[in-house]
Amino acid sequence: MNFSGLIQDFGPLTITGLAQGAIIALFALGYTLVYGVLRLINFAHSEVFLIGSYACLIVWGFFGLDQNSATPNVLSVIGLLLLGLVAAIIFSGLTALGVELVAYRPLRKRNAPPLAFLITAIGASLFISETVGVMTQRNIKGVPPLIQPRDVFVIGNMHVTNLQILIIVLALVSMFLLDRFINRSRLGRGIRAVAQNPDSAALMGVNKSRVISLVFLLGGLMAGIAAVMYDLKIGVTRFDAGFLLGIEAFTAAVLGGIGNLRGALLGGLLLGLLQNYAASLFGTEWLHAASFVLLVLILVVRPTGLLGESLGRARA
Amino acid sequence: NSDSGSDDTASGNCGYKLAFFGALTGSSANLGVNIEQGFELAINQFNEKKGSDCITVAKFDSQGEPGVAPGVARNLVADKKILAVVGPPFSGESEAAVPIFEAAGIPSVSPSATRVSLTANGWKTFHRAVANDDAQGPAAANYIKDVMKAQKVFVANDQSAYGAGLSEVVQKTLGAAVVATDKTEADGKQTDFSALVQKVVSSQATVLFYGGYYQNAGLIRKALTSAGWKGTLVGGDGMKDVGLAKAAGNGPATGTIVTCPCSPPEKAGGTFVTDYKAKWNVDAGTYSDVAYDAANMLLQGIDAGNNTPEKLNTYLKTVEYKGIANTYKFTDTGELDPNFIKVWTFKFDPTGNQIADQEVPTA
Amino acid sequence: MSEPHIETPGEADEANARPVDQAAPVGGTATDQPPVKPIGDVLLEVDNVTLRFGGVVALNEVSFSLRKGEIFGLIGPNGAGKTTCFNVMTGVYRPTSGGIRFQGQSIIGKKKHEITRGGIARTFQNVRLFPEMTALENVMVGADAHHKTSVIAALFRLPRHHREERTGRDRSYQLLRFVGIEHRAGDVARNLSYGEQRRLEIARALATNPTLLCLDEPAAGFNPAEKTQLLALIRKIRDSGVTVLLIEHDMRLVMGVTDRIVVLEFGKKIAEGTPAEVRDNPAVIAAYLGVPADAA
Amino acid sequence: MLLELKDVTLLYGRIQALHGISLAVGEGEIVALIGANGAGKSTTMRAISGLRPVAQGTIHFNGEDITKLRADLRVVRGVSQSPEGRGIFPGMSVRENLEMGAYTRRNRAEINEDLDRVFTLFPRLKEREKQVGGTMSGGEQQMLAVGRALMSRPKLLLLDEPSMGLAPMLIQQIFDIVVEINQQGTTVLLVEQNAQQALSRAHRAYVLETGEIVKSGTGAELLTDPSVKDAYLGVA
Amino acid sequence: MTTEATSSPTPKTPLSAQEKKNAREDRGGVRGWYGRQSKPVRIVLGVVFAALAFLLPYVGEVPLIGPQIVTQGIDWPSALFNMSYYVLLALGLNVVVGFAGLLDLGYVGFFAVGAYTVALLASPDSVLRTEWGWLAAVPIGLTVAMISGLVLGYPTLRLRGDYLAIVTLGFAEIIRIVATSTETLRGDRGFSDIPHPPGEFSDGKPIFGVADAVPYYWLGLAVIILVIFGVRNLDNSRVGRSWLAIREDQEAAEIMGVRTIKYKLWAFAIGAFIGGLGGVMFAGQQGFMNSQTFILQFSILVLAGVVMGGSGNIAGAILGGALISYIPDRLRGIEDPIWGTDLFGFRFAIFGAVIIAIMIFRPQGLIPSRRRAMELKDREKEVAPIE
Ligand SMILES: Nc1ncnc2c1ncn2[C@@H]1O[C@H](COP(=O)(O)OP(=O)(O)OP(=O)(O)O)[C@@H](O)[C@H]1O
Ligand SMILES: Nc1ncnc2c1ncn2[C@@H]1O[C@H](COP(=O)(O)OP(=O)(O)OP(=O)(O)O)[C@@H](O)[C@H]1O
Ligand SMILES: [Mg+2]
Ligand SMILES: [Mg+2]
Repeated sequence: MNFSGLIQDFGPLTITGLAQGAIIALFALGYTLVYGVLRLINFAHSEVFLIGSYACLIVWGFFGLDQNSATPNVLSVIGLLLLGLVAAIIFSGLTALGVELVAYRPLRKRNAPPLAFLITAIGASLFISETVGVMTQRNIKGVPPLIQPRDVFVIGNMHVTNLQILIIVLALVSMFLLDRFINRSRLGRGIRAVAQNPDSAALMGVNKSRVISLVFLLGGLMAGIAAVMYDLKIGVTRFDAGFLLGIEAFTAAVLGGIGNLRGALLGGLLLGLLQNYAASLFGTEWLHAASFVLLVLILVVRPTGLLGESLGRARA
Repeated sequence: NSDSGSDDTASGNCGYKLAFFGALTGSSANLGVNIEQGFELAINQFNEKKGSDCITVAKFDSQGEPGVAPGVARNLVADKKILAVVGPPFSGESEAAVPIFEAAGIPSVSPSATRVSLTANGWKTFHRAVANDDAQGPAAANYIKDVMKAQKVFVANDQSAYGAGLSEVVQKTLGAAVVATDKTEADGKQTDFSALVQKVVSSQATVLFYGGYYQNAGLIRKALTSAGWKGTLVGGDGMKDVGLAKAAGNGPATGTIVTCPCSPPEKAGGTFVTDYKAKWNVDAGTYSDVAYDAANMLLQGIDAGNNTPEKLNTYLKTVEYKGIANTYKFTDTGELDPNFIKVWTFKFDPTGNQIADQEVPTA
Repeated sequence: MSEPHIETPGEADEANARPVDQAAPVGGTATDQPPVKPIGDVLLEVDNVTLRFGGVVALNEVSFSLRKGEIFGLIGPNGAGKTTCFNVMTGVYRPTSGGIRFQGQSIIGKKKHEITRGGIARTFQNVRLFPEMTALENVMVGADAHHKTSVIAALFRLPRHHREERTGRDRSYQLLRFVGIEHRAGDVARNLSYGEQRRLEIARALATNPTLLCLDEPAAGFNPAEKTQLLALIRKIRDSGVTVLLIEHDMRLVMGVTDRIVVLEFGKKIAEGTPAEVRDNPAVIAAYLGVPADAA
Repeated sequence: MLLELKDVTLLYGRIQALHGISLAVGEGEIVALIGANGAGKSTTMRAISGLRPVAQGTIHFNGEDITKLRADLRVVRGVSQSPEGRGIFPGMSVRENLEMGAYTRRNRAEINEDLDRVFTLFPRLKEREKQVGGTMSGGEQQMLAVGRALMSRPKLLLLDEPSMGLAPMLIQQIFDIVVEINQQGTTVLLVEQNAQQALSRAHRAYVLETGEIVKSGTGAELLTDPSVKDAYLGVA
Repeated sequence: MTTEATSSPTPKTPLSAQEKKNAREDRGGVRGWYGRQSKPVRIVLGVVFAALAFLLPYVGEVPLIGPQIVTQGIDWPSALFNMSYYVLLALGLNVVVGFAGLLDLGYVGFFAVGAYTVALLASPDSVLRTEWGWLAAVPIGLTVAMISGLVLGYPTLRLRGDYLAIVTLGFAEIIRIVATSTETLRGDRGFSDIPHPPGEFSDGKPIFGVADAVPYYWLGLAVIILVIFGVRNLDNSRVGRSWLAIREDQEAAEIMGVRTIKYKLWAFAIGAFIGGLGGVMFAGQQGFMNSQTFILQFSILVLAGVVMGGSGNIAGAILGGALISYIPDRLRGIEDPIWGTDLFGFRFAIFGAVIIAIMIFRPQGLIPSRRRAMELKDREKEVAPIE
C-alpha cells in the first residue's frame, strides 16, 4: 500500500476521478431511469452508450478528422463538439428506443416475467456490441484531438484542465436539467406516476407506452452525452467500451440507490474518486475490485443504496 | 506444373495440410490474424510454385482461450493429413493445447509464445521461432540503461503472463533505476489509466517501460501526453504494432521504442513486406514475418520429403533455416538457439510506422 | 360462488356442539383441550408497547392481554395502529419500548419464523398469498412450519421425509375443506377470488398449528351475507381451541363475535371491555363510531 | 345514455370473469353495482376504464364506441376511476397526487378551481397538502383517491368500494360526498359491498353474480327485494 | 362443506396420489404424455433416454442426421464435454435463480473456486506443492465452493432481487481480479499439469488422457444424472416449496414459519456446490487453466441459458445450458453466405439475436416449468392489447 503516493497525488487524483465519475454518472442515469420505471436492469444500455461513442466519431470522420488530425480552431471545435453531441444524442436515443421496441415492447405486450426482459436485454446487448465488434474487427478507433488538454488553473500539483472542466460542468448541467424535468414538469410527473403505480397512472390519463419510450429516450440522451465525453477523455473507443463502463455505471446507479437520479450522480462521482484513490493506494490492477468491495460494503449497511430508491419509492 | 495436389505421385510431396492454430475471432484475434496471414501467404507462394493446391491451409480457431483450445486441438489432431502446426500464438493456450499435439506426435512451431516455462514441460514436438522473455527483457533494459541513459524508470505491466514476465526481467536488470511500479488490467479490460498516469508523472521518471500489448500501451501513451508527461514509452514485441499509434494518435506515439527478438524484414531483402500488403491489403503486423518464416521452414521440410509428422519433427531438430526475420535453429527443448537470437529495437515514427532502430545486446 | 360451502349461522351452532375429536383438523393442541373454553389463562400480554416511525408514534404505551380461548377484538379509526400492533406481535417490527409475552415468554427480538412456530399465526390486511403456488401448496407451506426434515432428508428421500409430506398434504387438504375452498385446491392462488383468497389465508395460518390466530380485517370487501358466514367460521376456529385476535371495522361482526374489545386511537388505548361496554363508551363513539351504530 | 355496455365478456387468462353483461348509466344518475366477492364488479369497472381489454361486446360512452380505446384516452373523454385498493402514488405529496388527476388538462385556472373544490369537499386533504401519499392513513388515502378522480372533471365517475377498510364514521362521510358530487352534476357508477348504503342512495342498481347481471331496478326496489335482502344485506 | 365435511373421515393417501396425477395430466404435449404413463414406463423411458445420451459421442456415425448434429471446427466429444459442464452450471444456477429466485449474475465465481482449489492442491505450479491427485482434491474443491457460496450468501441476505444481481456480479469480478492479480493464484500464468481423473484401461493407458474427450463427457454425464436426481428431490419437497414461497413473498413466507435465511443459504450453497462440480471437472479435463476463463460474460451466458431453457425447470435448464455451449460451437466451420467467412466470428451476434427471438416467442423459456407456463398464459391474456 502506498499511502505517501496517495497523499502526494491526492489533488490530481481527485480531479481526474471527478471527471471520470461525471461520465459514469451520466451513463448511470439510463440504468436508473429505466429501473425506476420498469424495475428492469436495462442490460442493453451499455450499447446505447457504445453507439453514441461511435456516432460522434463518424460525424467527425465526415470532416476528415481522425486521431492524427491537428486540433482545429476554436470556432470549428465548438461547432464540431455540438455536432458530435447532437449525433451521439440522436443515435444513442434511437438505439435506446430501438432496444425498447425490439427487446422490451413485445415482451411487455405478452406480459412476460421480469427475467425474460433481462435476457432479451442481454441478447440485444450481445447483438449490438458483437455486430460492432465484427464490423470494426474489434479494433480500436481513435478520437480526433478536438480538445488539447490545457491547464486552466493549478492548485499545488493539481492541474485542472479545460477538458475536465467541460466534462464536469456538462454532466452537472445535464443532470440538473433532467432532475428539473422529472420533478417539475408535467411529463416528469407522468414518469413518476408510471413508476409508482402504472395502472393508476393510466387511470389519470398517462400514456404508459409513451412514458416508457420517453424514459428510454432520456436515458439514451444522457448516455450520448456521456459517450462524447468519454471519447474526448479516453481518446479511443472500441466495441466493448460500453460493456466495460456499463458495469461501472450500473454499479454507480446501485450504489446511489437505483431509481434515484441524484443517487446516480452521487454514486458515479464516488465511484470515480474511489477508483482513482484505490488505484493509487493498492495499484491500478485493483481499481475495479475496489469499486465492487465498496459496493458490497455499502449495500450490506444500506440495502437500497446510499440515497435509497426514489423514482418509484415505496411502490405498492 | 498445374497438376492437382491430390495427385501425390506427380509432385512428390503434395496433398498434405499445414495447420494454423490460434485465435481468429474474439478479443485476442488481432495477433492470431497477423500470424495466420503470414502463414497463409507463405503457403500460397509455395503452392504457386508447386501446384495450385499442393499444401492445404487448415485453420483452427482457438479464440486464444485456454478453455477452448483443447477441443479445437483434438479436432486438429484428428485430421491425419496435417503434418505440422504453426501456433499457438499465446502461451496460455499453448499450455492447454500442446499436450494434445504432443500426444499425437504433431510438431508445432509457435511464432510468438514467449513464456519461459513452455520449454520446461519436456515436450518433444514443441518449437518456438522466437526468443523467450528472458532474452528480450535484458535487451530492453540494456537499451534503456545504455542507449537512452535513463536515470529514473517506471515499470508497469498488464499482468498477462507475457507482460508480467517481461517487465519482471526488465525491472531486475535495471535495478536501482526503477523508481516505481504499477500493474494494470489486461487489454480490453480497462480504459481509464488516470491513476497510473498520475503515478508516472509524480515519479518524475523519464522512461516508462510497459510490459503488455499495444492497445493498452496506446491508451496509456495518449493519456500520458495529455497529462503533459514528456518521457518515452518503451515496451516489448507485444507493442510492436500500428495499433499503438492508432490508439495514441501518431503524434503522441512518435518516439515510442519497442524491442523485438527479430530482425527488420527489410534487412533480409526479399519482397515480404510488399507481398503481404498486396495480398491482405494491410501492413504486416506483429509476428506476421515470423509466422511466414515458420511456414516456409516447414514447407521446405515437406518438400525435402519429410511427409509424416514424425519425420518433420526430426527435421525440425536439425534444420538451420534462414528466414526473413531471423535464422532459426532449435535446441533440444524446442527453444531458439541462443546464437541466433537477435533483439532489435524499433521506433515509432510520425506516420505510425515502426522503424528499425538498432540491434541491442541481450546480456 | 362459494356459498354452498360456507355455513349459515345455524349450522355454525351445530358445529359449536360437535364432539372433541372433530376439532382435530385445526390444531393438535385441540385434542387435549375442551373445545369450548371461552376464558382461560393469560395467553398473550402486550405490555406498555411503544413504537415510533420517525416522528409518527404508531403505538403509544399500549397494554392489553389475551386469554386462552377468547375472541378478542382490536378496533379503532384508520391509522390508529391496529395493523402495527399485529406487526409488532409477529416480529415484523421491534417495539421502541415495552414488552410482549406469549405463553409467559418474551417474544421481543425473536425471528418471525420462530414466533410462528411458537404459536402465533396471522393473516394480512392486504392479502399476501404466494400467488403462483396452488391453494394446497400455500397451505402446505404453513404446515411445513412444524416439519423436521430438511435439505438432507429431502435430497435422499428419507422415509421420515415421505411421512411428513404425506401427513402435511392431508392436513392441508382438510384445512381447505375446513374453510370451504377444497374445490380450489389445485388452482393457483392468484386466480382465486378475493373472498376465496381471504379464506385461503386463514387456512394457511391455521396450518402452522397456532395457539393464537390474528386476523387483520378478514371481512374487508365482504358483503353482509358473507360476513355472517365469516363470523361462523371464526367461532368455529375458536371452538377448535384457537384463540382469535380480530381487527375489523364492521361493527356488526365485531360486536357479534368478540368476547372482549380494545379500542385504539392515535396509537393509544382509549377503551377496553365487553362489546356492550365499548359500544356505549362516549370516547369510542366520538373517536370511532360517530353516530351510535345503527346496524347493531 | 351516457355509458352503455353491451354483451361484454372479459377473460383473465382461462378464467372468464364477465359473461356478456349489458348495463347502462344515464346522465346525472347514481348507479350502484352490487354482488358477492368475485362476482365481477371490479372487473366491470376495469373494463369501463380500459385497464383490462374486453374479449367480446362493446362499450359506448357519450355515443362513441370506446371498446378499443386506450385507458388514458378514456380519461380525456371523461371517464375517471377511483380504483379498488385506492392506487394512490405513494411517493408523491397529496397535492401532486391531486395534480396527477388533472394530468390531461392544461387550463391552469380551471385546475386550481377544481383543486379548491376537492379541498372543500375533503378539508382533511387541505390540512395534509404536503404529506406524502404513502404515509396517509387508509381513510385519508381513500379520500385522496376519490378527490383525485374528481380532478379530471369527469363526466362519469367510477368508484370501486370507496368505503372499504374505513372506520364507521368515515363511511357516512364518503356516501354523503357521493351524493353531493352527483348533485353538482357528475354521473356516478358505484361499486359497494355496503349494499344498504349504496342502494339507499342510488337511482338505479344492478346485481352481479358470477359475471352475469341477475337483477336490476331502482335502488328502492332492490332494497326491498327479498332475494337481494337475503344474499347481500344480511339478516334483516 | 358444513356438516358433511366435518363428519366424514378425510380420505388419506389416495388423495395425494390423485392430486399428483391430476397435476401431471393437466399438461399437454410430450410432457403431458410422459406424465400420464405409469411409473415403470416412465423409468424405462428415462433409462433409454440416458443411454442415448451416453451414445451421443457416436452420433456422427448415424447417417444423414448425424453429420448435421456434430460440430466441425471443434472435436465433437470435446464439444460434448463442454456442454456437460455448461449443463452442470445451468442446473446449479437454476437452483439459485429458478427455484429460490435469487438473481445471480456472478455464478462463474463458484466455477472458478472449484477449479482453482483443485489447481492449488494438485498442480505442481501451486505454492502449496501438495500435488495431490485429482480425485483427492475434488472433495476439498467442492467444500470450498460450498463455503464460498455461504460467504457470498450471508452478507447479501438482506438484499432484494436486483441489488443481489449487482453484488453477485461484483463478487465474481472480485474473484476474477484476485485470481488475476495475486501471486498465489498465478493470474494469467495459470496452473499447468493439473492431473486428470484417475483410472487405467487394462493395457495401462489412462482412461482420462489428453487425446480423447469421450471419457470426460461420460464422467460429466454421470455427474449430471446424479445432480438431476438430487435437485429434483429437493424441488419436490418442502425445500422446493420453501424456495418458491420465498421467491413469491419473502416476508409472508417468514411469517408463515419458513426459515428464509436457512433456505436462501442452502440455495446458495447447493448452487455453489454444483458450480464447483463444473469447476473441478473443467480443471481435471483441461490440465491447464488460468484466469482468462472466468470472465463475466461466462456467467451472463449461463444465466441466459437457464432462462432461455425455462427457469425453474430442470429439463429447461439442461436444454438451455447445452444450447449456449452448442450453438456457438456448431457455428464453426459454416460459411456465411455474404462475406464468405466463417460464421463462427458472428457467433455472439447471432446468438444475441437468437436469444431475443426465443424470449419473444417463448417468454417462459423453451421448456417452462408447469407453473410458469400457466402463469404466462394467464398474464399474456390479461395485458391490454390496446396499448
Ligand atoms: N412503515 C411505516 N412507516 C411510517 N409510518 C407508518 C409505517 N407503518 C405504519 N405507519 C403509520 O402508523 C400509523 C398506524 O398504522 P396502522 O397501519 O397500524 O393503522 P391501522 O390502525 O391498521 O389502520 P387501518 O384501519 O387503516 O388499517 C399510521 O399513521 C401509519 O401512517
Ligand atoms: N388478476 C386476476 N387474475 C385472474 N383472475 C382474476 C383476477 N382478478 C379477478 N379475477 C377473477 O375474476 C372474478 C371477478 O373478480 P372481481 O375482482 O371483478 O370481483 P369483485 O366483484 O370485484 O369482487 P370483490 O368484492 O371481492 O372485490 C373472480 O372470480 C376473480 O377470481
Ligand atoms: Mg390496518
Ligand atoms: Mg372488487
